[in-house]
Amino acid sequence: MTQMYNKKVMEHFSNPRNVGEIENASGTGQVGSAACGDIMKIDIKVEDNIIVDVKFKTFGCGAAVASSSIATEMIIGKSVEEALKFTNKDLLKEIGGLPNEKIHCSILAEEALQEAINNYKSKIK
Amino acid sequence: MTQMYNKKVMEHFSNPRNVGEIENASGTGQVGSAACGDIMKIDIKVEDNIIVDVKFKTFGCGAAVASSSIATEMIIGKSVEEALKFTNKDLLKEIGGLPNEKIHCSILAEEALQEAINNYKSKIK
Amino acid sequence: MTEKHRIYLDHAATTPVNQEVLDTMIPYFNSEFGNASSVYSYGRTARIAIEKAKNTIADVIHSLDSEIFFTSGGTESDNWAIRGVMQANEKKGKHIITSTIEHHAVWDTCKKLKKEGYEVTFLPVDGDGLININELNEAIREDTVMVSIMFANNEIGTIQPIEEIGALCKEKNVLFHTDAIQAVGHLEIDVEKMNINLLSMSAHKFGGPKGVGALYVKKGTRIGNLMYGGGQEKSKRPGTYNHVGIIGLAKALEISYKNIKDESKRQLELREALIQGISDNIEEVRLNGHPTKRLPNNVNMSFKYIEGESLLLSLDIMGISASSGSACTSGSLDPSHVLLAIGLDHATAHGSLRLTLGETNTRKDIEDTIDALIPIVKRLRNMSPLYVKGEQS
Amino acid sequence: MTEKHRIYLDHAATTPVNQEVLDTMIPYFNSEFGNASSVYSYGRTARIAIEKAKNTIADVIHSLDSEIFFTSGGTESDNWAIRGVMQANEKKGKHIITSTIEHHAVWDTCKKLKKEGYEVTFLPVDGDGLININELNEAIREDTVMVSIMFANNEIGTIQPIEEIGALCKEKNVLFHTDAIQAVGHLEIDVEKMNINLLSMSAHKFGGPKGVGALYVKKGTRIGNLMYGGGQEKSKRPGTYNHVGIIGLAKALEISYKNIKDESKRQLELREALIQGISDNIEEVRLNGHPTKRLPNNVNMSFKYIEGESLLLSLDIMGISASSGSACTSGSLDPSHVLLAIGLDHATAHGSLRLTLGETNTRKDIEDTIDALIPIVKRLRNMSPLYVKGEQS
Ligand SMILES: Cc1ncc(COP(=O)(O)O)c(C=O)c1O
Ligand SMILES: Cc1ncc(COP(=O)(O)O)c(C=O)c1O
Repeated sequence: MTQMYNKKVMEHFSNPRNVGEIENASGTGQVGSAACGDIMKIDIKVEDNIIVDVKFKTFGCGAAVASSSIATEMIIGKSVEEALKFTNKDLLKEIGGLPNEKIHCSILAEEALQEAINNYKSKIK
Repeated sequence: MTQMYNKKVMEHFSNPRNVGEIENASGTGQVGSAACGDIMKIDIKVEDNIIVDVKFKTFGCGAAVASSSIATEMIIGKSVEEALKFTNKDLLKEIGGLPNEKIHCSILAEEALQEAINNYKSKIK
Repeated sequence: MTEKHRIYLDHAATTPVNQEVLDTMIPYFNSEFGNASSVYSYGRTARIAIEKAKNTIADVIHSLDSEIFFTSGGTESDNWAIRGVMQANEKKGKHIITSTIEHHAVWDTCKKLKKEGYEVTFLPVDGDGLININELNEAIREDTVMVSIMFANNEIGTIQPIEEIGALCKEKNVLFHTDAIQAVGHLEIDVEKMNINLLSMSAHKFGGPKGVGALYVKKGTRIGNLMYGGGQEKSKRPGTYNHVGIIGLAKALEISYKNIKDESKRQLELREALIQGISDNIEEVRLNGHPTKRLPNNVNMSFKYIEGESLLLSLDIMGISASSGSACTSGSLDPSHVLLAIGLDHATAHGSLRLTLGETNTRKDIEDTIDALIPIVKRLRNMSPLYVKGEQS
Repeated sequence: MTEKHRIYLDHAATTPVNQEVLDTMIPYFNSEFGNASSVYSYGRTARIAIEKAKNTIADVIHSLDSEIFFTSGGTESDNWAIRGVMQANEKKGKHIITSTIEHHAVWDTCKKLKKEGYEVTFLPVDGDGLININELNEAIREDTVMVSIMFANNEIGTIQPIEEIGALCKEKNVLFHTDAIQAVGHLEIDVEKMNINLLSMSAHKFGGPKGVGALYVKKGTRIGNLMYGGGQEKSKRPGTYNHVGIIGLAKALEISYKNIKDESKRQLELREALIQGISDNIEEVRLNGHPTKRLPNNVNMSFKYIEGESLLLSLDIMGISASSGSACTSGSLDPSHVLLAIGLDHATAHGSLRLTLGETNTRKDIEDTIDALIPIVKRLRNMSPLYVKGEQS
């Protein structure tokens, strides 16, 4: 049953949550490259050490879009420390699994988020 | 359409003419070997230089049986000289063709007949 | 959109089996099922059907019946043609010329041969996907055994100058194989006039069943086996005849060529309408492949800033089946080698969409597809970090 | 005898497609026809069906789903298993052991490898067609890569001591391939218990369609490709999936194993009745193959003084389909290498008849066959120059 998406993936692909950008974002992370076929950009807004808003833009396949969408949902409301612990395993669990050759999309989401947080941290230092 | 027999071949295979042996035959010819899967034995009875009777026995495939049967029919009534001119081409024409890999059966019939005639000639010398 | 309204635009990947073809095949599954190599009656019926099938194919491509060999599909035909000829002609040399836009069945076979010590020249193509006949001429050497250039490309639809290639190969005394898997059933083919020595076809690309193909091998061509076994196909391609598949292949071919002129004209008009409709309504698109030397059923376009699979999935949700590059490579991360070979950058290559027409497609399908594409592209672009202009518009 | 009364006794050559199997296949020809490698919905349905098919096969032979690869039939499975393993394991050596009674798909592949510089040991068999496990043990060398011994013979029905061979190969650390093309669907198979590394099967031998087979490849087995191309089957066996054929194969397998114990007991009783009936009524006959270690559906007998094809044709006229030796070699002049390997002289080998049962055969079929054979043998013997005793009787 590889090479196929489950219902949840398809639902998030069709109605992705939190698409867009945050003006004056607290932090921004962008990973991937057009050459590889996937780019993910995540903006976060942090207030009192809590991630109060996340927005994403993704160029990529269905799994990339759905991973971005679910990741943003999972992160909103978390503290910066909690968010730093977020890994693609959590995402895969929440998403209900991805085809083998699409696992890297969940990793991209993890990396984009980490980069956004690091970007936020570097700014407040 | 190779590997298949026409109606005439099947008819002669099912109802072969002149099966058997001639007691005190004027000449006998046997060619082929069990190892090759085909043995043909032809007996002829010659009276006043005319082949008045021919009988055959054949161990072999459908084409071998049909070739023997048709050959005997073609030869009865012929003079010894006429019979010596008989070739597998005449047989193939009469029979309406054989699959490529069965052409050798018509050659066997020619050879068996020639051997029977030679046998007859050697006796009367 | 209900299932009834699905629009299938991926005929280059595979086609449904034509109902008339299926009806012809059915009795052979269990009434006339005999082994075609047997001497008894059941087998004879199968055998006659196979001989008739060779005759049908030979009539279409202008060959002799005895020059047609059945295979398990396009991949086997390509592998057999190339490996079989290269191995059997080592006395002449170990050099083969092919192009940079071949299907993987040819491309990967050549790459494997290279690893085994053969020499391979991969001839480049221009921006439209055409090889250059002068470059081919220069590439041919003393030790060149064969040229393998596809008839028409499966991704971008470009049709090569087959007759010129054939003439050149004849003049230079090298063998010419063409992967005609996308051409058979769609274009007129004359192996005699085109000087083709070997030609691959696959039934499921023109309304026949999957798992059966054919290789035309011109009389006198030295070719080794890909497989060894029983005496079928003069021992060149052993294995119990898949006579049901063979009957299906021949019937599908016969039907395709019955009114090929009209049908290909009809599809060509739909193709142009589709290209026009997309270009008129969506910005920053480009047509991939040659504008006119092109399969009548092929549209391949790149949509900037978006990625192909998202496009496919979105269309699929709307009931439209399409493809991004070659169906065979879906799931791989690299963009299609064909799109790169015609000079596209990676991002643009990733954003390509292939729409391939079939005989059941109507003008309404084309209109519905354009109507579906416009908002999908807009939505995906708005989601794309690469797209800035017109954002949130 | 009208067509209705035909008695088909050549199931080892090929079987009719079971009606339930055909009904399962039909919708996939043109409703669910999509390319199994595509991302869109049509393709997904085909993909799911293929995964399910792997699961069905894996359940029957006790393997993992991921160890099943689809091919175009038995010939390809055998060729791929042997060539693929030998090429991928050259570091260990170039020696392969097989038997003298293999099907041509194995036999000719090995002979070709020999020409290419590999070393092949052809293990002899005894008068019943069995290999000797001690001889096999002695034949295994340091550089032996694999042993390829068939599960059950297609001509004489003899079943090899597969579990012993598997155990020995495991102990000696050589790979074990078995051509189980006649066994699958008829005997219980456990690749785990039997220590089999590779196993070939072909759908049309057990009520499935022609042109589709499978190769079981144990996880971790080093094997190269026979063909190159797209990414299907983890790139090990490229080419658009023949999903209709695959679905047919799996369904046929499932049906065969549903009540295999009862059906095989039933066929075994018919087999014994046929052997007994012939032996009791016709003089100078011999049973070829092992009397008990034998496929439940196989009868192979030699009739002295007569030639096999005449026997077949005569039976065919009476509406009975049978075979003489292997259907694949019909039309060849040499007698079957299997019959020679078990010690028959040429004449006796030429006079062999194979009758192979299937699930639709009844006791009446057996009686009718015996009744037909008696006068046919008499007639042919009377026509035979080799037969003297009882002439014209
Ligand atoms: C140009 C071309 N060559 C080869 C193939 C391989 O054919 P098949 O999938 O029938 O093996 C295809 C289709 O997949 C093709 O379009
Ligand atoms: C034992 C055995 N091996 C291999 C084959 C070849 O299988 P296929 O004809 O399906 O290619 C057959 C049947 O013909 C067979 O009986």
